[in-house]
Amino acid sequence: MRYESPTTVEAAVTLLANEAGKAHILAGGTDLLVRLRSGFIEPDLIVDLKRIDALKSITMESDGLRVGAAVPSAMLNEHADAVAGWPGVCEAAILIGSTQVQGRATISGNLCNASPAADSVPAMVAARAIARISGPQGMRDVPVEEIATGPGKTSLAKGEFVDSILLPKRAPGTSDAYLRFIPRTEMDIAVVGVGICVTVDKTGTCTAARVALGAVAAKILVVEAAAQALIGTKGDEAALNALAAACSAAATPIDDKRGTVAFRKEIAGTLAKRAAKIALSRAEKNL
Amino acid sequence: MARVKLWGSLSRMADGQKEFEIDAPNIDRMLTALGEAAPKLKPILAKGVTVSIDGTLYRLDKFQAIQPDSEVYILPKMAGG
Amino acid sequence: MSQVHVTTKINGDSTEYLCDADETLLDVLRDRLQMTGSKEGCGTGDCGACTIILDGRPVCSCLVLGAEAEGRSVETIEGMANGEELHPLQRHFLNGAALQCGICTPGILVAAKALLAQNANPSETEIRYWLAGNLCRCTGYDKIIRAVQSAAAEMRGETHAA
Amino acid sequence: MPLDRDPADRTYKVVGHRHNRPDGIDKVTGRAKFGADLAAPGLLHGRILRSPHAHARIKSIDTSKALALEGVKAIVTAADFPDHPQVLEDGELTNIRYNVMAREKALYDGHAVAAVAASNPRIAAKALKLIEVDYEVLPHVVDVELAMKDDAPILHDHIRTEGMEDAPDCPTNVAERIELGYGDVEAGFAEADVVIERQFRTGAAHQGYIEPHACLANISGDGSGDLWCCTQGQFMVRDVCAQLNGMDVSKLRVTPSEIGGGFGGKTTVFIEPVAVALSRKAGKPVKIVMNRGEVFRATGPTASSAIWVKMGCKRDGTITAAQAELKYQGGAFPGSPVSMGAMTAFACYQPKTLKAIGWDVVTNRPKQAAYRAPGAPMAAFAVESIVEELAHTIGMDPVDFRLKNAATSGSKSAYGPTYSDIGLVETLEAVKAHPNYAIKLGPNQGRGVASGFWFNFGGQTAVTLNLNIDGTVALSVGTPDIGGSRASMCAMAAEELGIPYHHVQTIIADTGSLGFNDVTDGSRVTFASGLATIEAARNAAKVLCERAAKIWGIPADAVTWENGCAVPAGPNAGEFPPMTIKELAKKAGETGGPIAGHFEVSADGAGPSFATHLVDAEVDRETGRITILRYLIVQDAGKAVSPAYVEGQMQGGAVQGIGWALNEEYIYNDKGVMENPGFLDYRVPVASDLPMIDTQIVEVPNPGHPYGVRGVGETSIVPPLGAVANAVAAAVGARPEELPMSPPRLLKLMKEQAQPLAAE
Repeated sequence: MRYESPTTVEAAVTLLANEAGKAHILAGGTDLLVRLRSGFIEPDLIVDLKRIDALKSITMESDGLRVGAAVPSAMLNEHADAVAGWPGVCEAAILIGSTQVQGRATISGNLCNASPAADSVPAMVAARAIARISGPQGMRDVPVEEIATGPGKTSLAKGEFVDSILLPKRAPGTSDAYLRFIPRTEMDIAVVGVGICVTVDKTGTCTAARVALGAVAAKILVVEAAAQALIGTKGDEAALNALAAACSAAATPIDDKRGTVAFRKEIAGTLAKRAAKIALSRAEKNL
Repeated sequence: MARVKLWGSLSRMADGQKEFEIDAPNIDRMLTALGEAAPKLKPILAKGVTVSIDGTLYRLDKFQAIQPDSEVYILPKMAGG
Repeated sequence: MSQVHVTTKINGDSTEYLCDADETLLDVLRDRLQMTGSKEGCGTGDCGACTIILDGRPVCSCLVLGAEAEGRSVETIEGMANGEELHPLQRHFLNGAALQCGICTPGILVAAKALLAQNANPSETEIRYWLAGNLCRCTGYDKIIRAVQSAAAEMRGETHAA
Repeated sequence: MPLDRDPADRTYKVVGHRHNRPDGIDKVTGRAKFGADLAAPGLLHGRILRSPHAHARIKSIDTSKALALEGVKAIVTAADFPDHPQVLEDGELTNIRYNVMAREKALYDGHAVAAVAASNPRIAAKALKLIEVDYEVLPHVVDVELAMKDDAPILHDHIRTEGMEDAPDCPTNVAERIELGYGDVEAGFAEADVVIERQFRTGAAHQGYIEPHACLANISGDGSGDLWCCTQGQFMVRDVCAQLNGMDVSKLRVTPSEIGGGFGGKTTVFIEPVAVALSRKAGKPVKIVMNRGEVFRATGPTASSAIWVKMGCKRDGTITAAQAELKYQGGAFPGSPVSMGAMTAFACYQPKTLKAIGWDVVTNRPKQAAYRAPGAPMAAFAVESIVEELAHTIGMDPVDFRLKNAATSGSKSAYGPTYSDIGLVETLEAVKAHPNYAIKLGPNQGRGVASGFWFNFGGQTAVTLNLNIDGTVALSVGTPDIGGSRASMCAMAAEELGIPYHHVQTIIADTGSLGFNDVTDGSRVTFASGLATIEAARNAAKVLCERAAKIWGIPADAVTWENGCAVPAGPNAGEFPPMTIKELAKKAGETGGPIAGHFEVSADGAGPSFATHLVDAEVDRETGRITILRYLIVQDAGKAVSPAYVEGQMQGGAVQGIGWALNEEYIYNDKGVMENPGFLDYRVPVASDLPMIDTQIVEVPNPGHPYGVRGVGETSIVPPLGAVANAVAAAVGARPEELPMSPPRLLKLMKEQAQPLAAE
């Protein structure tokens, strides 16, 4: 196995494109190293992104906030604009693992692991985040929900990698929230995760909503019916109950060591309600 | 004569007899006498038992003295963590 | 397999080593540099016993490649005391019986040091969440949390040295 | 050794005060050497190939490709552990041999099948993949009740149920039936005004020590050598490894490293005999370090259980009948702690009639090892749940109900013998008087109480104390220090010799330097090694007095030891100024040679320890998530030699119990493969899960120890399962019957039967 730490995106693309064997991207490494050490993967090349300055920064661009692929969760949460503008994404990112893991783990890595239970991904999906992909054919932008195609599988072609994620600029009265359920207070993988982004008008009526569920299907689920349940309401009990019912109905989870089908379906609704309340109250403050 | 009481299922190996009157100066002699009185107990006694004399548990010491008025229990082998 | 040459700063000292590309920083510290103070409890980032500070952030050294340390700054438990003089956290752990078997202690001390560097007066809840990635199976955490609190108070100058 | 005198009259100068532990500085600076911290020139790294199947016949093992790999120096399989007579004579040793390396069958997921030593760990890992094992997969069983069925897959053809006269002569997974009790329980139930019965289940929990098993064996060409390892008992490791490898015991010296937690899980061997075999074969030092997955899959978790309990009481609270049937699976070999479960189940009370039946069952799971008060916590969970429910049903305060029935000094224990001085009543009264008992609870909150008992043990113990030239003391004990025991040994030696605490240095000796010691288990160390330390110090003091007598020219019995000095015993002995230990130490060579004291004993009279725990919990009714709000432990320590470490034992045990109650369990898939072999999904409590753990030490002196010391290490894990379950039952109005009370289980329970309990 070779280890390379290029200093430009172009060099990284070249390394990946020229590798005949199996190549893996090292961003935070908190998942890659676990798989490497367990023998689950046997790479021929590891390309470390953390020497590429451009990927280590968070920049406000005209259409939103760009978060480089080498930015750890802890750094994202130290960025005042990120926390103020995208609280749901930031709170999801800071739930990944321990303090020690947060100093390394990145939202790009979380996305590319393609785990259905990844914490930051439902939040990013709700926020309509856009992944920028670099590769031999140049650069392309795709919605984050198109990256994972199933557990552990992505749509990235050989030589491609996510170099940054754009959190699109938000309309006034927009905010988000992320909640997950775990049995302990920390250190667990989400049994259910819910990311919700809403926009409200001056009357407090919800005019737009996006609801994404994690850990209840092979991929992150966008629940349109749940969004519709909120739109046009002020988040009253009936609307929230309809939202919860839509989420529970949309969930197609499995029984596993972390939870049962019945439990996950029910909790998807419970958490969606709670997350919607938080998102709505945050959105009103952004008017 | 000390009263030697058999813990629970041990008495099944002594044809249901739960209590024996045994005259023995110490645990070792008492166990030998008990084995003679109830031969089916012998293999279990050989495997190791805990003996309680007046409330104190003895897992090892076979030469602990037994007083004529002692209360003696034969309990299973025990281990801790 | 050709080895990677790494130059890095460990506890303030420039250090060079060769390591395999797939070798973790924890293995480098323990097996190549004989710095066995950092412990491996799980190898998956779930226990925190291998916590070090890398460029100012606490990380699990089992989830860092040795090769990644090139040009960086690494702080380990071995660098926490200043000669004979213990760090206040070390002293308060000792005086407060905040360790039993001691296997988690180095990782917890390093993680706590990183906490106090960024938050001089953490609440009990903040300490508990910061240290959630450091498992201790002996103490039930009570005396650990109290030791961090009392060390922090001393470092803020509110109390005298323990 | 009996209690010296009325402890109320005794003032201790060192014992009972708070001192820093002698190993403390090394442990806060990273200098302390644990199992995996040793290296040796030319070191090879061992790795173990493990069965991926729960139950499979091993038809063949082909190691040729692995042996051909560059860097591979030795491979061992079951064939390298042949039939030495001393092994075959001993049933348990035969089982250990089978457990450390599978023979005709692999009996559980993770069972060792072969082992490799190679020049680095990565080559060793590669070699494992080249070993070809031909398995015939067999039907498996991991559930205790399924394993008891007539049509269950059978693990061992030779097992017949012991303890049953009418047991059929055919293979079974039920290794033993035990029964105990007194009186006629049916009459007892007939006398009762209220009778409650329930069926409970508990999952298998792991000790969860943070340090994985690790060892380094270095066996030389003449077949003798050294082994360094983390263990609760170096002498046990030596004896077992030597016997399994056909070595004379004298040929192997075992040095215990610092131990990163044990809790019973390091009272046996797993990798140590394998490392010895590999090192002997390779002619080089071999180190084996388990990874966390191996620790979960292939060491010794505790038993899982199914327990039925029925109890009856009168309106005034008197328990008239107590009955239980306990089924414990202890993994692939006989030996689950069910008999101790049965004996401890009702040990806190004095039911008028009692009957307990226990079943020891084998399943396709790793061979269980001791875990802190083995067998007791699950039984206490079931009994304390019913006790709490009885109290509520008759409208009696749960602490008063326990006081009404509590075992007392001089009362007959539920398992037979009469109790000497015990402190259960004192713990209950302290709980009742504690401010936590009066705090008003909010909505969705509940309060639970539970008591617990553990026997405590003594065991074989040898201690040597040597006086140094400057009057300081070197103390060698043979019981690994798993929670600060060296501090207690220093304190007891200093107390006896009348010298400062820091003048005593305690080490844990290797097997070549000290007589045999049983493993650190049964909460025995502060009691037994402590008792031996006191006696060794007294023996040394006697020698010191003899030396002073020689110098003064008076009879030895005319000199006594007081406050660190030899002094004339009375006015008739003559007028001599006191001689300090330092002066006598300096003159040792001239007065007869080195001064030492030693003591060897099979220590008994450990004296049981009781505890009562009080917990407040809050339940999120929408998710089933439980938060522990407050936790109080009151425990009898007899005499707390090192109060801070006593508190630590109490807090640590309680939190392990909380983990067992809330989330910890072995989860198996339908192939019998463990699904959660890591700290990610085997969920031990983390710091943010817990409140501060309040403690109160009660001291009812143990009549079997000079200072009244009782072991404190194990009792603390007995009450929490029941206490937390009782708090949750009070909060939600439904009684948890299955542990852990993970959120899916609790949410389901609430949906099925949530309604306010009769009197709550």
